[in-house]
Amino acid sequence: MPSMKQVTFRDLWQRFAELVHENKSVLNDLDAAIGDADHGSNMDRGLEKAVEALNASPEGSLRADAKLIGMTLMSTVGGASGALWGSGMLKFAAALPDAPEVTWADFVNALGAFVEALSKRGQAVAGDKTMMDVFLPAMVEIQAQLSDEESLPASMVRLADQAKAWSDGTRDLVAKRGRAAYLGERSAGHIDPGSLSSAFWFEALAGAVGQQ
Amino acid sequence: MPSMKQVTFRDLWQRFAELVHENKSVLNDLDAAIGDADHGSNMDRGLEKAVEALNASPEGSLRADAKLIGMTLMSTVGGASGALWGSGMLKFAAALPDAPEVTWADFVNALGAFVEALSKRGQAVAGDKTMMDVFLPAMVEIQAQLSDEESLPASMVRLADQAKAWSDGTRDLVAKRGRAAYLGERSAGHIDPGSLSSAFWFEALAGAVGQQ
Amino acid sequence: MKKIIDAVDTIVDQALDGMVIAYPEYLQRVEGTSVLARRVPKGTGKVGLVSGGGSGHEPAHAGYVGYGMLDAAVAGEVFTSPTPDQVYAGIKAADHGAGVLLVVKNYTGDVMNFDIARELADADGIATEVVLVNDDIAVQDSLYTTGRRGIAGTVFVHKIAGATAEEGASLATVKAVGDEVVANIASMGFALTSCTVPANGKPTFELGENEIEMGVGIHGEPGIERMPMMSAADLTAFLYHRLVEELALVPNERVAAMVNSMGATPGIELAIMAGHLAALVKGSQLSLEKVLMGEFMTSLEMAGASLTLLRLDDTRARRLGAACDTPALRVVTH
Amino acid sequence: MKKIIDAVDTIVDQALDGMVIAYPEYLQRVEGTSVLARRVPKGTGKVGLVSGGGSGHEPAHAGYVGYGMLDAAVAGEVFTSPTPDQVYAGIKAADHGAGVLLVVKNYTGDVMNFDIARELADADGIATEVVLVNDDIAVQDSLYTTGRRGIAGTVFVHKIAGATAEEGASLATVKAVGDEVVANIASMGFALTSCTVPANGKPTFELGENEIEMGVGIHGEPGIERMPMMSAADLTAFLYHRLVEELALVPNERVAAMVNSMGATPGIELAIMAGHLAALVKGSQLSLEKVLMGEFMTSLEMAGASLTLLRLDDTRARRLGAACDTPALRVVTH
Ligand SMILES: Nc1ncnc2c1ncn2[C@@H]1O[C@H](COP(=O)(O)OP(=O)(O)O)[C@@H](O)[C@H]1O
Ligand SMILES: Nc1ncnc2c1ncn2[C@@H]1O[C@H](COP(=O)(O)OP(=O)(O)O)[C@@H](O)[C@H]1O
Ligand SMILES: [Mg+2]
Ligand SMILES: [Mg+2]
Ligand SMILES: [Mg+2]
Ligand SMILES: [Mg+2]
Repeated sequence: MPSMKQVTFRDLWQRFAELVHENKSVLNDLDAAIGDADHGSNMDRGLEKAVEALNASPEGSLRADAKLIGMTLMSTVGGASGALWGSGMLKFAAALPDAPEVTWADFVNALGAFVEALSKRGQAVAGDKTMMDVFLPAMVEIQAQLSDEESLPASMVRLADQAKAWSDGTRDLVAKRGRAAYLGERSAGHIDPGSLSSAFWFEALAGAVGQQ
Repeated sequence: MPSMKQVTFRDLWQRFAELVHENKSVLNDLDAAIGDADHGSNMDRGLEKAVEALNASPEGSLRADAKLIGMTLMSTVGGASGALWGSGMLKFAAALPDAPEVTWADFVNALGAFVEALSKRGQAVAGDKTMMDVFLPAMVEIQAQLSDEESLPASMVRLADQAKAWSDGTRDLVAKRGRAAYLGERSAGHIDPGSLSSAFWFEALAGAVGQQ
Repeated sequence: MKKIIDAVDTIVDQALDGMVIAYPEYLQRVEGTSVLARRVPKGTGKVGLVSGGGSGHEPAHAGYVGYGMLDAAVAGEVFTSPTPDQVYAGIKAADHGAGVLLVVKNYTGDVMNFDIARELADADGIATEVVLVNDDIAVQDSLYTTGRRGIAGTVFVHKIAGATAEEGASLATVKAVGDEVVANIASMGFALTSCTVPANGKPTFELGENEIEMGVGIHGEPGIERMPMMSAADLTAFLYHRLVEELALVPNERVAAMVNSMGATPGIELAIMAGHLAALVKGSQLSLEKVLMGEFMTSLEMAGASLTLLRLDDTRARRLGAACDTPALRVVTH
Repeated sequence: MKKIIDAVDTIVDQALDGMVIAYPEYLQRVEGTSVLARRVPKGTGKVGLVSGGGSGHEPAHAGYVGYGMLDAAVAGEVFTSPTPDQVYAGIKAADHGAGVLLVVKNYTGDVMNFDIARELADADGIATEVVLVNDDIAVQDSLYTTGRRGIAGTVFVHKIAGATAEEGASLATVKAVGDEVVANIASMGFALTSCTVPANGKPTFELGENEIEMGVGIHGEPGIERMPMMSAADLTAFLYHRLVEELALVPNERVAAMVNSMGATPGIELAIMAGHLAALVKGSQLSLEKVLMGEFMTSLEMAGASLTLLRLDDTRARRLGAACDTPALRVVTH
């Protein structure tokens, strides 16, 4: 049974922050088309602070790190994504054992709590053209992988690719939640920015797991 | 001794109005460079009304026409040129005999009153980069022409050409009066719009006299 | 992007301090937060009002902090709803023992962040209620989606609920009055140009020389459709008839209106719209009792305007006309 | 050119009617003229105040008609000074038997048209005086030229001379107070973009993405020079130091300031400037007693701002703080 060390968890967030930073204007541009042009700026602002906070915090447990990330995102991102990532990560933290290394099953379980928090806070379901269109199917996949023999790094690379595809798939959807919903039919034809940043999270996860 | 009939006087203003109307954006553009981009619009607005007023007014005397023009310009042009053309034409009217035809000497005398009114109201002297840079030398020429043998139409065509040249000459001047004066040295390199509309007046005069 | 700023990430912080410089008699900044609260707080036992949202809508929202309107305004980054900790700081600043009403424009981000703040307040024993403003009729309401957006009509909620709180009404009453205002306002706007979100550095959308975006949101979100530019008369009529229909206004009803600039549109253009509005109102045999004209809820330097209609009854009319004294809106009663 | 208008030549006429629609408690239009006068005229025996000029500077000038400021505002075409007959109609509307003070911005057109109007008033036995405002220090004063331009500082003249007239002072006194304000104000502005004069249909000038026009006039007239864009801090300091030098302000003196938007510049940017201003004032050991921040004297949809400093003494400070109630400026005293 694979596990996840704190250093890998921090690496994941470091990578996520970098991916978002590099793609800040891509995310803003996607948001400009169907929202208010700030998703990249929002996530980038928060992730920069979160990584800063992680670096300044003594190593201890993944749970403490996750809580720090949740609190930081909650108080620096703002907007819809700030409330979602913030409350999600706080629930993620609460679901983790307080240890410097957790089992992969613990990690997946916490991710389940994260996705559940998003559902509760945001009320979005699959097909609503939000970040849930990445996280919901990814949750199914990652849970299935638990009983799989495929190596964890390889399956995470595959998941990252799938996440990218699910994000691409939001292009054809008509938004039902979030700011893009106000556009109705006009929202179709553009990728949801929050789904893309979510795909970056899985890309970061694959990268971190591959290094561990 | 040549004379000027009321019909010629009206023709002069009709022509002037047309020239300004055709060159409205030329005049606005000149004003944009060193002023506030409205000289063409101002003169056009006033001249359209003045011609309308003339057409609606029974024929009687040049003096009544000139007064009507002065009042109309005064109350419709606005800006520096409105005050100047308005008060100038009222003085022009006051200096004319009350007749349907006046001698050329009367006309030139009235034009002298016009220029004097401009000087008084505007305080500009030659070289200040204003309409005076056309009217002051034109006044000298037209007075000299009084004792000349050259035919009136021919001399007016020559005067119109000179007026154009005087207007062109304002290009090199640094403005001392009017809105362009605020630019100081930066006003050099652009023709004064008021000098060009004044040159149009002499072009209109040449045209009207040539037809009479 | 050419803006009078020093750095993109200090805009809001600097602007908040600048607001206090400009309006020291009205505003103070709650230390360490992005909350501007009344310099002279409301008396104990009165309901507090908090509003807020992303910055870039000035004078909203801090411009409405003062006697007769809000007690505190919470500012997020430009066009980004404020975070729950900031909203909670606003709630604390506005609480004078009788609970706090949150006036929230209906955007997912605002709704969620204000909700989390309410959970924090709840844990601290501060009673809160929310009035959700969704006056933008450009966006079709639907049970299955997020509903309609909140735009300029929000200012009417601040004014009327604010007057109610000043009268000493209970939290439940102030909320009920706020909800009633929401039920009786409709707004819609259009853009002639886009705005530029500073963090993004370029215009959110591009419009041709003869194009407008009809039904635009106040964050540069697209509206219902690109339309060819129209005359002031046609633009005003286009909005007006939709508002009247939405509110189902019938002859002899009383209305207040707002002609709101999106930012760059000059006063003369708003006044031309106001003129058409008055004629249209007369044509529908309504009575126009109050017009607010100017910048009330802007989108940075966007050119364009929005129109809001509010159905009045005696009570709403009285509260709309009640004295208030804030940086952006002052009603002097004689 | 994309503007919310119906036709270029009806803009001003329609806007004047629209102003009355929006501010019926404050304004009435003098029939058949472009004059907006107080709805409730000042009492007999008090000096009247008239100001005006071209349109496109909204809220100037009709926005300042009301208790404590102007009695009538005369509007010309966009950026074109009003004609003498209109100014004269304004004088008649403002005359309550004690004479009329004309507050004129120093532009040849305004000066001449107001002068002709004074000649008309004189013939009718109405005493008039003029205060010529020339606060724009971008333009060098010189005996040989037209002198300096009048820009946003004009609003301080309206406020302080207006308060003086309301106190019942004589025409000579109100003029003297106005002249004294003029002697103690200095302003300067800059443009980030040009405006578009409607009758002209295109921007008056073009600026590159990194260029500003420093010392620009309020009609889109060029300023002192094209400069590269600067930070808010540098822009504020650039203007501030020139103003302080021009007014020869020394430590411990008292000042009021105005941070004025040229039209399109959003509130947050003005607030950032206000923050820098306060720090600069502190640095020069001056005392900043009042800041007016917002749109006071605009240039249609131009982006940019101007800064004004006014040296205060006890009397000017008191009159600046005196109650006033106009569409654009309301001072509520408690
Ligand atoms: N109700 C919701 N549930 C889940 N995700 C949502 C919801 N609303 C918005 N989102 C996600 O948030 C993203 C927008 O985030 P962001 O632009 O940062 O916030 P805002 O919309 O407040 O400007 C969307 O692209 C979408 O993926
Ligand atoms: N003091 C003056 N004396 C003579 N002519 C003047 C004076 N001031 C301005 N002018 C003329 O008026 C013209 C500008 O007119 P216009 O643009 O209509 O008015 P404004 O300057 O008020 O916008 C200038 O080009 C100049 O020729
Ligand atoms: Mg967004
Ligand atoms: Mg001009
Ligand atoms: Mg946002
Ligand atoms: Mg002009």
